[in-house]
Amino acid sequence: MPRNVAVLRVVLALLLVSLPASAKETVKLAFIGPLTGGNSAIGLGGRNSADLAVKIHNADPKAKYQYDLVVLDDECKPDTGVQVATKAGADRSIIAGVTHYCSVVAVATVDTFHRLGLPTIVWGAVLPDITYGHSYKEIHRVNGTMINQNETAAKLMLKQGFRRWVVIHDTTDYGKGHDKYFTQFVTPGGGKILGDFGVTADQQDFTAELTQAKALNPEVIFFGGLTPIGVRIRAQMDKLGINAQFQGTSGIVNDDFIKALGPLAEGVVAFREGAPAEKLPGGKFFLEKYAEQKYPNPPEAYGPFAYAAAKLLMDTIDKVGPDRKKVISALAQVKNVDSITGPITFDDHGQNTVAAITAYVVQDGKWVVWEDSEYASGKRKLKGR
Amino acid sequence: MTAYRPALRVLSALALGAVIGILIYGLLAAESEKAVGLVLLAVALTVAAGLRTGVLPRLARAAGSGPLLGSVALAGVVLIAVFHDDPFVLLLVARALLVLVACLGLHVQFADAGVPNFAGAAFFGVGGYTAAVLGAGEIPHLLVLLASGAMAAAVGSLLLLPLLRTRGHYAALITIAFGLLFRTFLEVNEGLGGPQGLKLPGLRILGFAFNDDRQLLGLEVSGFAFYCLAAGVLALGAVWLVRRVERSWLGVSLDAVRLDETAAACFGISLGRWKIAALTLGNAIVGVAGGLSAMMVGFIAPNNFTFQESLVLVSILLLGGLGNLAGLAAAALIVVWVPEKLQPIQEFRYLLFSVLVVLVLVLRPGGLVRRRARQAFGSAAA
Amino acid sequence: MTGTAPLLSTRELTRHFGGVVALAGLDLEVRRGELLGLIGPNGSGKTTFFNVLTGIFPPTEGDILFAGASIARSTPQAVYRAGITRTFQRSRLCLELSIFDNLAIGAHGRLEHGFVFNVFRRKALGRQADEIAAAGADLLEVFDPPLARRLHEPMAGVAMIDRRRVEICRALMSRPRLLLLDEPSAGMTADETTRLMDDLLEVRRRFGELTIVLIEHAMSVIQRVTDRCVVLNYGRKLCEGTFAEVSSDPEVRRAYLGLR
Amino acid sequence: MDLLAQYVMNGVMLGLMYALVALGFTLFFGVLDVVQFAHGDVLTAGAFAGLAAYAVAFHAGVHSAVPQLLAVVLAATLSMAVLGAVLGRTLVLPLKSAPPLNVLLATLMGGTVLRECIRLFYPGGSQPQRFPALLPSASWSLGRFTLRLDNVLMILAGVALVAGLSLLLRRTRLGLQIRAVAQDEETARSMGIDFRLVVLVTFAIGSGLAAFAGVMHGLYYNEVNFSSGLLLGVIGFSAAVLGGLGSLGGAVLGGFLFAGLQTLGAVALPFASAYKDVFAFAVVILLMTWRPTGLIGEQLGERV
Repeated sequence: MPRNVAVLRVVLALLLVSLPASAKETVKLAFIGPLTGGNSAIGLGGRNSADLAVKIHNADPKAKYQYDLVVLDDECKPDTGVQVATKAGADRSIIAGVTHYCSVVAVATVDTFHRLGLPTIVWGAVLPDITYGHSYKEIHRVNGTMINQNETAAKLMLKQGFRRWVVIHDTTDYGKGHDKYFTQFVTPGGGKILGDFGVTADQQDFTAELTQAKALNPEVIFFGGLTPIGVRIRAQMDKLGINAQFQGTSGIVNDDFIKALGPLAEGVVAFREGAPAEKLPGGKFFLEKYAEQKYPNPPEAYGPFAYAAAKLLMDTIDKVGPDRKKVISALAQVKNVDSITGPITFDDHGQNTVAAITAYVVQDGKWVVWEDSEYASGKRKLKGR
Repeated sequence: MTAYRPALRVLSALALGAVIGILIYGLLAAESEKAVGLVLLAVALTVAAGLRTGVLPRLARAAGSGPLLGSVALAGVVLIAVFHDDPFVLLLVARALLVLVACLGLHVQFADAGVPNFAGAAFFGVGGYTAAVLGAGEIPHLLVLLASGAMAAAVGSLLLLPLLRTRGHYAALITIAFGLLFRTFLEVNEGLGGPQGLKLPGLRILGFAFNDDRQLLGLEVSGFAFYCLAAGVLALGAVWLVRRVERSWLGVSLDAVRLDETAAACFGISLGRWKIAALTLGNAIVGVAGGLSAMMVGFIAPNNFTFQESLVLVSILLLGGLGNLAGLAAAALIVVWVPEKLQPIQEFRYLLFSVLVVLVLVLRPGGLVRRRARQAFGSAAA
Repeated sequence: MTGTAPLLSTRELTRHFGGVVALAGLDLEVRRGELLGLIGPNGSGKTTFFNVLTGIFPPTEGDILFAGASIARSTPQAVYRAGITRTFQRSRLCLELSIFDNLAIGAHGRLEHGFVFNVFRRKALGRQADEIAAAGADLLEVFDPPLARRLHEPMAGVAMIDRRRVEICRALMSRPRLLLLDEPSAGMTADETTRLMDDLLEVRRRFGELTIVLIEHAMSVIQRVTDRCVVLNYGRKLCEGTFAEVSSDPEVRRAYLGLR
Repeated sequence: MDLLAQYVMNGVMLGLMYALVALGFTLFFGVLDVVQFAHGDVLTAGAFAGLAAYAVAFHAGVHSAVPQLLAVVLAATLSMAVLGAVLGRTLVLPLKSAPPLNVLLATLMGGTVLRECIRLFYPGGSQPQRFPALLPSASWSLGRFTLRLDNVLMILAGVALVAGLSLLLRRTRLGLQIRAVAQDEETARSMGIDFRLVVLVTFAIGSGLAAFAGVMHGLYYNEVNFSSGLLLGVIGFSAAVLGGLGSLGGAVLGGFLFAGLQTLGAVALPFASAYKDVFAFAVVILLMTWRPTGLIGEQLGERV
């Protein structure tokens, strides 16, 4: 009977799949990030980068284990996040995780990872509490917090002589956090926040807020939020004839921001944790390899961190073996380990302390490190300078 | 109606419970893409065959609802025991049960009184936030859960007047607007944690902490097993309550309001009173589910209570077949599990899920299981 | 036992729909215990009269006195409580529900609606359900004995003629003082209509004092069962009296019966 | 004064887009008594179709703005008209006899499918896309008020479109047929009108309008992204319901009213501007309580 044949085929296929692919022992890593919804671009970039790290590692004959990346979507929602975190933590074959871009999810899952004893490295969420809100040994983070970022940002902008800001931020934890810390660092140095506007993450029209901002006559529009809104605000500033400097946060440091704005992006300033990937030898290698794989989406701002986190975990597991407890104690010893985002040192909260902050400016359609730019050398001028 | 002998009733109930239990076990245990596909196929075939041949309905009728409910509960306990040390499966089960409870609340509004509610997630959220605010203090957690329900009903009472004055799409808009408004309000307002959300303590009843894993009969039992039991008890209670309401003069009056407002009014049935009753009861049920869910997850944030989440609840209602509790339960399980089981296809899962919902709605406009006439009550009916 | 005062009387009852005048200052009396026929051409305001009477539309002007009290501008619910029930021209039963449920809707005012009673006192609830079932079966028995045994079947499976019967029984379940029947024989054969009217008279005999207003097109029915008739035209009373009187009125013959 | 003028200008642009979306909702409801909730995503899809047409035209060597604009508008409206008719044929007509909320949910999910397809399959669709500025960008500044020529052109085009639609419904045979179907399906059928055809044509027209609004959206903001349709759909629906489903004037009124509320909420009220949607939706609920069938009662459809 043809039906029996079909059944047989399915059974055979199942058997074949379950055969081991190579002689090396296979170890599973989890990747968790937003793959659907408004933040999916960054999530997919992170996913691809972690995937790249695993592929490169697996191709290395010296590597001790074969790694398998289990990818989970947290939708940027805490309850889904806890659900997939439980899934990763409960699966004993998963040894460690590269987890979360959205701060609100990362904060929600720390208890879960602690309870289930899964060592994780956060690859993108910037809220300080994720590492400093508890003393769990399981949680680490390679990227810096928004505290570091805004300290650098405030210093640099004050040095350029800017004094009058209007802040526009999205009402997510990311935007609100940036609003808080930037305000905190810029005011002691003589900066003034003339106005402060919260906008919702799916808002399209900002003309009402911007018209008000225009009336306040600021030198700089500080924007705390991600690319989609950042693009809209920058474009609508132009429509309303607002001639102020545009300053952003790590959420807009990606090629899409420039692509979506074209010439309007010129001179936009933004800050991001980590050393510039282009300038580190490993970083160049990363970008080349990434291009080779022909992923449909770019790595985005936090891709290098996902890559660095995955690589750090695999190197650690290669050293101490696929044992969660051993991985946790090994991670506590991480000091000055080279990565494509600069050296990594975890403090006693698992926070990477040497997370350097890099300032960027858009010059001729590219994000250029501030110090190398014609803006720093004085050849070009920021708005109003 | 034929009267069945007790032994036959118990046997039928057990058989049906076993079938349901095995199917759910398959769904839970399936891990790889192929296994998920095979299990889904098996479930579909079993259900289709059971309905075609009439075996499943006949078993259900033979068992009667009481024993059937008991046997499903038994199957649930067995499943919990089987998965006692797998927190993820237990979390999924508990979530599905709580979503079911929330849907039961919407069912009272939507399927009984005919009042649409597209802000289900908002009332779920009200319950959760109430639990977050009160649960941290010294108030006994059972009271906190009751307060979650009461608070959801109280917030819902803001919408009573608008909803009584409008109907159909106009009423739908009011709930949609409220859902959007609620979520934005939570996000902008700092009082309740803002966009960053709030942490919650785990459920604790009479000193028994649900969060802790513990040794039972020499087995390592995950804390989520206890949440499963709590959610199960809540779900059974909600099913019991909703069925009792439906099989009484309350149900008759609600049906009359839903089916023909003019005729109902001409027989003295106050439309306002019954709609208010359904809205309040429904929101209270949703709120209690939200409270327990928040305590189980341990964290809530506005992101969880979006318009899309409300849509998921309504989808469950319509997919199950408006007005049918068995269909509702099946749909709740499917809608909670399918996206989770679709994790292997990563970013494509929401697309596939939406396509599936559209297909079901177009191919089976009445939902998976057709609505049944309300069963009679009183001794003459038995 | 019947006094001289009418059970129902309307004064100058007027109802506009936009520019259309459906009732134009109607003065009408219904005497206690009578079966009054309401006739008139299509659009003469008969059904609107029922709708205004039962509170579905408030009157634009005028007053309605029922048993001495004004019920103009009362809600439908208040009209029901005052003791008036009705059937509808197009059957408005709940087809998704059983016959029993539909009858229970008619008996709404007699039922206990407390949450505790309904959810927790199931024995007492069951007793009340049995009472309603028995009362419903008694009523159905008058119209069609087999129907009484199908009490718990869904309405959707019931034949058209039986639906009419159930609808009348639903209206009777509340033991009304005034029953308004809006073309109960629509869609029936002559034989079925005759049977229905006989049954109606039988119910009336059993119920003692039941006043009925009947809208009907079939003149034979009107002739056979009514005590008195009122003819409406353009929302006004054209004339009233026994069928014989009315049918010989020249104006009526011109306006309605189309006779010269 | 100059500030006020700027707010009014912003509000008018916003209101016009909302009104165009609301018109679609009201047309669909008029002919079929259903809410087609994929409408907002049709708008997004229209903008992306226009964007694709622009890319094709650009690579084909068309570099002047007028033919580019023509290609963008035509590609967007025509493709969405077809898509609208297809959605009507596959998601709405088959569910005509099902409960009305089934259609609502089916089309909402249909819209999700559309949105996810854009995100996943349009190159770079998960990030915002730059929409070219194809209109002349001259502008005049009066104090803090900037009057831009492109905005004026868009407003003129939008007003012309609404006027054209109104003429179409009142003066043409097709318009007569649409209104007949809206009055009563049975009567329309008995008059020999092809009911399904008229419904599908109405869906095509409404979706074409949405696509036009999408292009306008793109030209105004110089940016489109996959998720903008959901909120625009909800707002358009609110506007249509607020005005009174089935009423063209109501849809336009509702659109401008909603834009006005948002602007007012962001600018003139004593709380943070982030509350503007809370404010706007709360007022919508209050207005609906006051007038349960919309500000301008139903007139195209709805039988009692």
